[in-house]
Amino acid sequence: MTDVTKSSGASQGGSILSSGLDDILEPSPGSLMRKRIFGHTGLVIGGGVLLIILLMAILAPVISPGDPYDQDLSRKLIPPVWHESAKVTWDHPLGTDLLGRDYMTRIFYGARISLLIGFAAMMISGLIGTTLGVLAGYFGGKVDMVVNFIITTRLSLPVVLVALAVVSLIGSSLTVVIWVLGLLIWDRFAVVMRSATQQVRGLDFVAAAQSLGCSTRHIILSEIMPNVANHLIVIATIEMAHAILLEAALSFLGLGVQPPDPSWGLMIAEAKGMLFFDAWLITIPGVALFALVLSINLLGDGMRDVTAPENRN
Amino acid sequence: MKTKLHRLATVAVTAGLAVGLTWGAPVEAGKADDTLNWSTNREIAVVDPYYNNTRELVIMGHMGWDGLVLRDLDSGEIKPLLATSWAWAGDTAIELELRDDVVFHDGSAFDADDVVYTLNHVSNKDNGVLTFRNVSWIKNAEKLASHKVRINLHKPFPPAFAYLSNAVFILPSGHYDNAPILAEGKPDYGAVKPVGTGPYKVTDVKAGEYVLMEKNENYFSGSTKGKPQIGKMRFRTLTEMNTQIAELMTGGLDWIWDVPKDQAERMESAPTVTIENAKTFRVSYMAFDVDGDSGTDVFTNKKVRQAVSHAINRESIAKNLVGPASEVIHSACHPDQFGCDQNVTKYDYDPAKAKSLLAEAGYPDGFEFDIYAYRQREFTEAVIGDLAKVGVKANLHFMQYRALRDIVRRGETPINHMTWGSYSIPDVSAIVSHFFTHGPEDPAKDPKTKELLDVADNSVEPDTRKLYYTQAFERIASEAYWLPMFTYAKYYAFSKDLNFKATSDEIPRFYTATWN
Amino acid sequence: MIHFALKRLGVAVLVALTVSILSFSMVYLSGDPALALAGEGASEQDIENVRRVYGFERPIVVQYGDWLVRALQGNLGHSNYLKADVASVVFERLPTTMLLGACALAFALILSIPLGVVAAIRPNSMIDRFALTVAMIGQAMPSFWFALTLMLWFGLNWRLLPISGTASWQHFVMPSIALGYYVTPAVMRLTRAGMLEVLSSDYIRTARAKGLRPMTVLFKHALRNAIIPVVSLSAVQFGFMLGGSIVIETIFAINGLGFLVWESILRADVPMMQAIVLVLSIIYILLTFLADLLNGFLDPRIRVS
Amino acid sequence: MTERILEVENLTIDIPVPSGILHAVQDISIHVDRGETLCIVGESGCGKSLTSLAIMDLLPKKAIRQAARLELADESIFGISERRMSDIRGNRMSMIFQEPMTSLNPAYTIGDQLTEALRRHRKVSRGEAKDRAVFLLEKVGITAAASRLGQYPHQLSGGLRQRVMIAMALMCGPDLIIADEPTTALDVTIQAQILHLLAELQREFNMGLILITHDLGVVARIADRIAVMYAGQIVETGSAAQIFTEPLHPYTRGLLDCIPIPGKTQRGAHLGAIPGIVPSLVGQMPGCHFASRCPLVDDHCLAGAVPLFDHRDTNRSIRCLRADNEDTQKISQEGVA
Repeated sequence: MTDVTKSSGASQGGSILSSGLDDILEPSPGSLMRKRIFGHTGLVIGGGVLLIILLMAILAPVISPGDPYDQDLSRKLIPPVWHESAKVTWDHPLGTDLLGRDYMTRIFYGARISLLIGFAAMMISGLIGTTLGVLAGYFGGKVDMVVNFIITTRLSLPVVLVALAVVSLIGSSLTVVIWVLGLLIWDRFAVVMRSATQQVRGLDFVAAAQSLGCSTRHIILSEIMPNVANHLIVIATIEMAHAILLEAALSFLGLGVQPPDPSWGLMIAEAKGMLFFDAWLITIPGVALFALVLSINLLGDGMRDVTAPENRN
Repeated sequence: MKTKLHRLATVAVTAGLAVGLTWGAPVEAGKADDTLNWSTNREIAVVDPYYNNTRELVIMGHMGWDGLVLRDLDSGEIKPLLATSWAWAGDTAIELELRDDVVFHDGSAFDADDVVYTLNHVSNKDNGVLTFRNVSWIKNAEKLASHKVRINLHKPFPPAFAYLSNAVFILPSGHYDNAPILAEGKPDYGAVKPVGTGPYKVTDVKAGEYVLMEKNENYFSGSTKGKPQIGKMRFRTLTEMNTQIAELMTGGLDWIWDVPKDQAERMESAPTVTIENAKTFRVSYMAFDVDGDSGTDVFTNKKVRQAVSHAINRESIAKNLVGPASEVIHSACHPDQFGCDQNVTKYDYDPAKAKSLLAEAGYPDGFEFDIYAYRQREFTEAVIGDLAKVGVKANLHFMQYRALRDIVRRGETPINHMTWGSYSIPDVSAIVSHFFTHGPEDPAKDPKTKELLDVADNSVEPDTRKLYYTQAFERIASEAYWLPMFTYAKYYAFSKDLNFKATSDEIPRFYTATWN
Repeated sequence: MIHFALKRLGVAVLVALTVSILSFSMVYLSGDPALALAGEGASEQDIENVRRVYGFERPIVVQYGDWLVRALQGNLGHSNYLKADVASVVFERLPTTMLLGACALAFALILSIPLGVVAAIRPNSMIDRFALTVAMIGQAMPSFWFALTLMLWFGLNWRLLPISGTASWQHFVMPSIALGYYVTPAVMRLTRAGMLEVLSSDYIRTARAKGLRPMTVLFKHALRNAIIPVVSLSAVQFGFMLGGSIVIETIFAINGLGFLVWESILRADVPMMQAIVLVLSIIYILLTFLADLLNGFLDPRIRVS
Repeated sequence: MTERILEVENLTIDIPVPSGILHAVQDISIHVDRGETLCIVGESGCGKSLTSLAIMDLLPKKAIRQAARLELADESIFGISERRMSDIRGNRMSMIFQEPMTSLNPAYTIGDQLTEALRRHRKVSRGEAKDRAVFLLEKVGITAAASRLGQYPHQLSGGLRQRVMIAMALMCGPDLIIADEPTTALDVTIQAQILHLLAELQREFNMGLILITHDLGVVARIADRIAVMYAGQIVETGSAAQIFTEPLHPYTRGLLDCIPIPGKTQRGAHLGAIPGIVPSLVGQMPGCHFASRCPLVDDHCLAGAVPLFDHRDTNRSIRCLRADNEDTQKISQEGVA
């Protein structure tokens, strides 16, 4: 439907189409939203997969066949059940890793850590970026200049390089990785929130609130934030996926989460040496990570389409 | 506008083609062009055995240079190389007769001046030699005749010949005199073009990328090293093991090492590759924070240290993770080193005993602590797994060596799981005396141990040394200051075309390699 | 325009200074560079020796000031590890990384711009969905996994391409794909969005009303305008790729800046790290500056005002 | 006998939307003779712009266009290939759009955009095309025409840009020009100049002109004939004199009441407005489209589709069942509101 209105552009035909459609498509906002959500394939798939991974993470202690740290070197590198090998056993449906730990259990527990990293790093960066962006967008002038300078400086720093250097210097742990990533990837939040706030700030209801003498704090929290929230959600998904991928890259270079905690990135890193020999060892966490990032991205894209169809593409 | 863009595009395409063409075709490798391609994960920028303290330079050192003597790996005997004969002149001086038929790669003849120049340069602290610990025992060298020298020592140093054969290479006289001067006014010795007498000469170096060596056709006959066989040796840096393996399998490389056990085992079935597992001088150990500097005092309790020692299945790690050539050790030394006696207090794998020791020590439910490591994460992970089974939770801090060593030196690690290669020196002083004579890395600073080691270190009498070292080892083992874990075994993987024999001291002798 | 350019240049210089301070202080987080330089297993006297010879005992501020003054004179210091002038090493490695980045960007643009254009011409068609899938996969795949998989198939199993090094142009194929693929989604999405917007614009209708051939409309009138933001994005992405080539250069043993920086981090080669962070940041700053100028060249609204 | 430039018979435009089919334009027939000005009048969204786009074959892809006849100078231009159609567009008929600010490509110079159509359709040299462009720019009243060729659209004001658009439409000397609200986006003072210019040029080059507008004031000045559109249909058509002196359809009357006519409307007098909203055009709509807003509506109006009746006056048609009866006349005198 957006395409019809779009391609006829600003012509008379366009307005008649949209006015006609609005009558039909907006019986109630709720049902409209439901219809949009469930009519969006990407959103449904993304949400579904993410939900499965979330459940895996939450229910890990219940559904896991074993203990993620329980090693037994005598049963190491058992292939998953679909492989033809004498070692295959249903005790370890996805096989065992280099230290003989149950791979399925580690995948389940790994979901927790990968999600935690993505979420926590995204929250930190979101907080920093949104604060900077909203302040810059709302106050403009000198504040905007300073924030812009900070953003430019941040953008000119190569992320992977700085993350590696800092982690290698401080020593890596889950907390360090989360903080380093969180402190590095706020730029998109700041940039988007800044322009979104600038737009909203110019709107009538903000001016109205200002003329009524509402406090700046109130205006930002109650008038601006709700109106830029849809952008925030989309950026949040992008950055969460970004953080998860960055952690995987750090792990690959040996500077990510510390074992024996099983993050998926770390599992790939630990298995990378076996790529040419036991590819499944890297494929299983690789596919899991891929599915996680893909589902988060699909969800984010879907949310953008559904909440703000005019901003599509 | 259109034409401008068009012109830009044309220029871009032409430039691209030019780059593509001048780049040339890939180099063919291996037996076909008589080049041995070998690779490690380390970048080599300085090709000088004194201003680069990597193992790669020890390997290249033996190829490009010669020492005064050469240690026979099988018998442990010291054999002649640049020196024909030698004798101790008292406890602190060695006199050596030199060969008179040797020439350097640059054509100059080798004589006593070269030895004197080299030894006096490297033993001078101000010259900033990076491998100073290998030469710090040398006081100076004097020329006695055109082919006779005397080396003066600071104090008696029994393993002198072990160092002379492995770490002291002879350079031509005046070698460093024309070193370029850096901006800050210091000479840059590492930048001098490498010249030696060795079986191979360095012909091309691209810092961090490759080192090319060619057979020295004029290598002196009668060298203990023998005549070099293979025409060229090309070293390349490939940091990724996967990349190394892929290159080896496709013929881009002829020789790699440090292949992890699982990959090595899988490669054994490949038709073009030979796999060999060989001993090394590197040992794995865990050092306990005996004096409680790290802030946790659990390991000040001997029973806890013993419990941990019993809880770890070293046999299983050695067998399942390291390789068949790896063996469990009980003393703080490598079994192949002089003076290493493994007949000390042993801690067998016994989780039940570990638990009861923990209960006796007052930790029936275990405890939690931080473990630090830097090498082969999976080995440390296995340790953590074993400890978890007796209720002890270890949190891993895996870091870069330099960062960890800093922390270890400050005594901040409750347990550090590290390794020591003894610089391939076949003498226990290279390990036990380094760690237990109250240096910064001494976990216990036990006066009694130091006393025993001091006697052993300063004697030139082999039996006396053995006796005191053994006592020191027993002291370390019974007090459980260290848990010596296992010796490292290295997997070598090389082309079936290559006739190569791995050695036990982690120094591949490429100059003896031939094509099949 | 000149005023604008000068102002931007001023900001750029300030940013570069801030970056230099950040990188300098960051490097000293780690304690003692002398320890690292002396190497694995060095004795106390070795370390002391190194510290004295290389002047690590001076206060940090003095070292920074000293370094900055010399950096402004084009002297980025001396690498204690590589035994070479940092500037010459960096500028020796830079072309390799630049070449890799350029190839990767070329790959990304060649893949993503046509896909984006076609997707915009036929929104919601099969090809649009295909492009979207390509973008989605590109965003979700860890680059090192992709790189190793490429190596497994093209290098090891099919033996079509050389595995590592930079000896010939074939050596650049896999790394460029691995590095460039990650950039593809962003460029493709932006091209698609730009084309969709431009294609629905009034001047495209004007162009069609003039009876221009569809190809003329598409390439002369539409793409020309849609490509303007893509140019800026490409410059920015090129900068990111230079900094992000660490993983790819490590895997394919490409002796460029990314590989150098990774090695330098591992061995705490202080001057090298400082120089590379600085050089990469300045390149990024220059690239964005260049992108602005290019934008001006492409968009007369900026150029002629 | 005058020469028939454009003949459109039973033009219909349907657009599929998620909730059904949108009947945007229904059964429209119009014609234009050489030298004649046809004004299509109607409020926003009545389908008049779509009609003009349909004639140019520039409709959005999804729109389905049907017609019994669509002829340009006795040659059918319906159902011909895009290739042949593009030979006609900008050549034998050209179009002027309502947004001069956005209808020019910001990336190219005026000169480039003026000459490209001519060079596309005629074998002329760069120099000849440039000469023609300068000639036409002077014709449309742009001073220093030659130097304007190197300028970019953003350097010109809205009025100038619309003059450029007109010059661009004239480049190939077309038989027909369709001007879609060419003055809406401009300042009031400039609107008059542009319209004057259009009318003048049409006379000078003896072309057919379709002027689409919602501004009856404009129509009054330059139209020869008028077609009034409402909700996708033509509700009334006739000569300008007929429509203005005797509007028959209640909608036309409503429109006329909405505008002040110089000399007719007295200062301070109440201007009319048509109550109600335009109906949705999705799906079938039985009965008269204007029924929901019409003061004269009765049961017959809602019973079935209302055809376009030929009026007793020549060349005049009306789509109303009640226009000719007494009530209509009465309302006409009293005004709708």
